[in-house]
Parts: sequence; structure tokens; C-alpha cells
Amino acid sequence: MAESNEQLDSADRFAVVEGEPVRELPEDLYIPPDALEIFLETFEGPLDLLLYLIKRQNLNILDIPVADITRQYISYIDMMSSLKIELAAEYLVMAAMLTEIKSRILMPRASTNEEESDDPRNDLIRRLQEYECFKKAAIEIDELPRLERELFELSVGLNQIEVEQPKPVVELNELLLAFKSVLIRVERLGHHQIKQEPLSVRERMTAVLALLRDSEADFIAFVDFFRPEEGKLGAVVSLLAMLELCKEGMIEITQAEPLAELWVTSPTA
Amino acid sequence: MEVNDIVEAVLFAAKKPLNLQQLQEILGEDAFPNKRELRDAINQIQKSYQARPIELVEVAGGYRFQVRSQAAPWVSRLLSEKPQKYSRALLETLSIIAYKQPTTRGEIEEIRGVSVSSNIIHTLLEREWIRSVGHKEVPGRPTLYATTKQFLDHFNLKNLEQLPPLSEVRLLDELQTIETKQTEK
Amino acid sequence: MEVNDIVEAVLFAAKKPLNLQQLQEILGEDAFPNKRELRDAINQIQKSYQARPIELVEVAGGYRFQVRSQAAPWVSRLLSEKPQKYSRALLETLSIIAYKQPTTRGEIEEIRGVSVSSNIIHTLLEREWIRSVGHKEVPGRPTLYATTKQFLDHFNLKNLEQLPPLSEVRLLDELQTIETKQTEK
Repeated sequence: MAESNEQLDSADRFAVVEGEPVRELPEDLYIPPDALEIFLETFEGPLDLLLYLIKRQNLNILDIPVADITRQYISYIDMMSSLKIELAAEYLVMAAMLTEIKSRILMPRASTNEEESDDPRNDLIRRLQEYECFKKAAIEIDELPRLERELFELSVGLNQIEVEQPKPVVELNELLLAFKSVLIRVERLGHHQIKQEPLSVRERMTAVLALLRDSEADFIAFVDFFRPEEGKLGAVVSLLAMLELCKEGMIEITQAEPLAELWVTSPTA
Repeated sequence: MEVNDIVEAVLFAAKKPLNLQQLQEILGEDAFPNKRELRDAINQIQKSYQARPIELVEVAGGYRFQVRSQAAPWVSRLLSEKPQKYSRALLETLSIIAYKQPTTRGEIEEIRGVSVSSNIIHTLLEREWIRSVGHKEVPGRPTLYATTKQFLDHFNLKNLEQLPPLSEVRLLDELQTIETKQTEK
Repeated sequence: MEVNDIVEAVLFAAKKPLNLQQLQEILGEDAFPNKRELRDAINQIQKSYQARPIELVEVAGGYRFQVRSQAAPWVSRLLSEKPQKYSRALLETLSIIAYKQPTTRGEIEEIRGVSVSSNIIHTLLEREWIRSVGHKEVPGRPTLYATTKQFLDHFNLKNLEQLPPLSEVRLLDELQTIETKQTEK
């Protein structure tokens, strides 16, 4: 109890001074700066960090010394920011919440019966307990014997037994919805985009590559990729397809000398 | 071949668990076994493998043969890839869905106190351990997630009740809970 | 576990026949069995399965458990059951190939944000919905995949242009999936 009082007192004086953020931290809170980032990564968020702080002092969640824990929590957060470690917003929200609880506890209250109903810590305690339950459950689930780790399915040969297994049928709709979810995900993650490209060009790209692959000759004349019966539009599609393939390094177009015939080949064929 | 032998052969040949219904359909035209007869057959097969390194178990999807866990060290040498390890974030998300299903991403984030990355949800969906079962009728109509039969099968469980019990949130009487826990053991 | 049990477990778990050499490598570090001991173990296992509907046989590649041919009628009924469903991951991969062809596995993985299993590519190739149309001139020369005529036929399309543009795909209704899923059951 004495120790906790002492910490309470120092809590008011504690501040992060630029350059010496660790000065007043208790011994056991010291972590080499290099390890700090890794240390923070081992936490699954503010609740996890709080639980750690509580457990480390063998305290019960039910009687958290809010002032003490708040001070420790905030000193971590301050250390992180002084080391320019990017913190998830949730950590800062928790710091604000802790500070608020602390100030409410320190405020003189009319009612003497504070422990019961109106303890500002209640909500935090409930959240910590709930999180702890699932944290434990996650560990227990991970420890369950599971396929591909402790248990393995059997594979038994089916020698003479030959059967034509019916193939799944896929509706176009299912395929499109699968693609829709790809699009949505890509947009949400942001660092990627799928642009609209005319599928006629994509299809022609495939056709050009197929022609090259299936042909006996290594080189095919450029003009052979154009079909007069397709008209101007067809010619444009072919040209775009060849340019795109060229750009992506899927084909090479060569010419022996200026104005000579153009030849198309697959690279390093 | 007798019913027992057919059941055994079919369970060996199947690539995933088979339930009584499926076994009945396969055996139906010749042997007409009823469910009780099938269950008896399964019991007998299970007994006859008691001393062997493989076992016939019941999981959510039905019955399947599997290698006993004692053989895992040698069997894993067969595999080119190490068994996948899952992050704490993924396991916590999975366990919240398992115990609180159906639940939304927002509710998971509320419990964990941090945002849940899309990657985790995506991985769980792709493993077919969770699936969307509808939408919650609140603003934004968030997706409701629940675990699947494949999840139970993968973790060798018959049903959700076989999950390790979730410890009680104990706000009021700490002592009482501790007592109950001790008697549970 | 004893050598016999380990050999049995490993032979059951292996996806293809194992020869004595491979068995020796797997058991090596612990039991140091020599080939004769291994052969003895195999003989004993073979004997103990004499009355069962599966057998341990020696085939070209080594030893393998297989279902006895007497069980063929039922096993083939099992396998000719209703077709399995393709996974979400497979459908997503296929849709990316359709819209982004010709494309490589790496590009698909980049878009999906998770790795694409070889199984999926294998299944799509086997189904003849995709095929390799060449290699991309980047390190590793990855295979370029494109959809096939069979793909268009299956989806009743004359050409790729009949696939709706991205703007329309984005507006597709989720409800439609549920309908499709239900009709499958």
C-alpha cells in the first residue's frame, strides 16, 4: 500500500521532459528504446497493454488503482511518441479515457457510497474482464489439437476404382459476385486499383499470345494479327492489344531495318 | 461385403467427414441399414482401431478417420510446409466470433479495443472458418459473422459446446467464481 | 510410439506411395530402423489388415494403403455423389484471370492480398477454364494465364466483352448470391 501511495504522489509530478522521457519511470518499466517498438507490437491494443500493467503487479482487475495504472499507461504512450513511434489512435483514446476516470475519482463526491453503483471505473473493468476472457479463449482455441498440425487426414488409394466425378457448376452470377468482393477489397485497401480496361483488348491480348504459342514458327508477321473482315474497330483492338503486350514485356516486335516488315515473337522464345 | 466393412471402406475413401445420412444413402440400395445399425457399425470400427495409430472420430461434419496426434512429429516430416501459425489478432477475432456469434466486426472491435484488419476477416472467410449469415438491422447494416462446420471439423469438434468454456465475467462475487472453478476441475 | 505404429501412421497420412528410403528418412532420427526392420514392420502391418476392407500394397512408387476392390461399388457411389462446390478463393482467382488476362499468379496474389494455392490453379487448369498462354519477361518468367473457350462456353458467353463492365459488377446485389446458393441445395 505504501508503495502505491508513493506512486500516487509522484504521478502528479510526472511529466515527460523532452530528451529524458524515461527519467522518472520505475525500474521495471524501463525498456531499451530499440525493443520498445517490438514490445508494443506484442500487445493487441490498449486493453491488452492495460491488462499487462495490471497483471504485472499482481493486481486484481476489480480494484485497479486507476491513478497508478493511468500514470504508467501514459508514460508508455509518451515514450512512444517521444520516440516517434506511430501509435494507433485507440491507444490515445484509452489515455484520454483513463485520465477522465482518474479525474472523476479524485473529484470530491457528495455520495459516500461510491464503490457500488457510480464508480467511473466500472465500464473499464467490464471491458478489461471481457477482453481477458476472449484473450484466454483465443489461447485455448489455439491449443486445441487441429488438422494439419496435430491431426492429419488420411489419404487412401482408390486403385481400380475409377469414377467420373461430376464437376461443380458455377453460375455467371457467382463469378461476378466473387469479382465484386475483390473490387471492394481492393478499393478499401487502397494501394491498388483495378482500372476499367476494354475486355475486347484483354481478349485479343490472349489471342495474340495463343497464336504465338501455338504456331510452329518463332516469328509471326505483324500484319497477320489483323483481319480485314473485322474492319477498323478490329484493327484498333489488335493494335492496342499488341501495344499493351509489348509494354508488359509479353511479346517483342522486331524489324530488320527501317520500313521493313514487322515481326512479332515471344521474348526469349 | 458386410455393412461394417463397407462403412469402413467408404469412410477411408471419403475426402471429408460423412454423416449417418450420407452413409445411409451410399449403402441404401443394398443393405438398407438404419441409423442405429450404422451407429453400431461405427462403434465397432472405432473399437477395432483402439490400439492403432489412426482413429475414427466424430466431428461436426460427421465421421472421419484421422491420424492420432501422437504420430504428428513424424507425419509433419512428410509435409513440405510447416503448419500455419495464426496471429493472436486472428485467434482473438475467431474466438469472439465463435462465442458471440452471430456478431459484427464492430462488436469484435468493441471487445478487442482495436480495429480488426480486413485481412483477418478475409483470411477467416477464405479458410471457411467463418461466414456471413446476414446483416444486423442497425445503421450501416453491418455483416453478421458466424463460424462454420469446417471450423469445427478443423479443430476436431462436434459442436460449439465442445469449445473450451468461456470464463465468466466476474464483477460481483470473485470468491464464488473461484470456488465454482475449483469444483469444475 | 513404436516403429510399426509410426510406419502405419505415416503411410496413411502420405498423399502418395512411400518407399523404404523415404520411410527411413522420416523415422531416421529417432528409431534408426534399417531396411530389413522396416520391411518386417510393413509385413506385420499388412497381416494385421488382412481381414479389413483396406490393404497395404506395394506399388511402383512404394507402399500405399488402398481400398480393396470389393468395396468399389460403394466407393464409386460415394465419389459420384453430388459435385462439390468451388471455394470463394477459386472463384475470385478465376474472375481476376477473366478480367485481367493475361495475368500471372503473382499479380493475382497482389490483387487478392493473400497467396493463391497451387491447388486452385491446378483445378482451373484441369477444368480447362484457364490455360497458360506464355511467360512474362520478368525475373522468374512466371506463367501467364488466360481464360479459354471452355470458360466462355460454360458461362454461356460469346466473348469476354459480354462480361459486364466493372461499374456494373460493383452494383451487383448481394441478395442474388443468396438466391444462387439456395437453389444449389
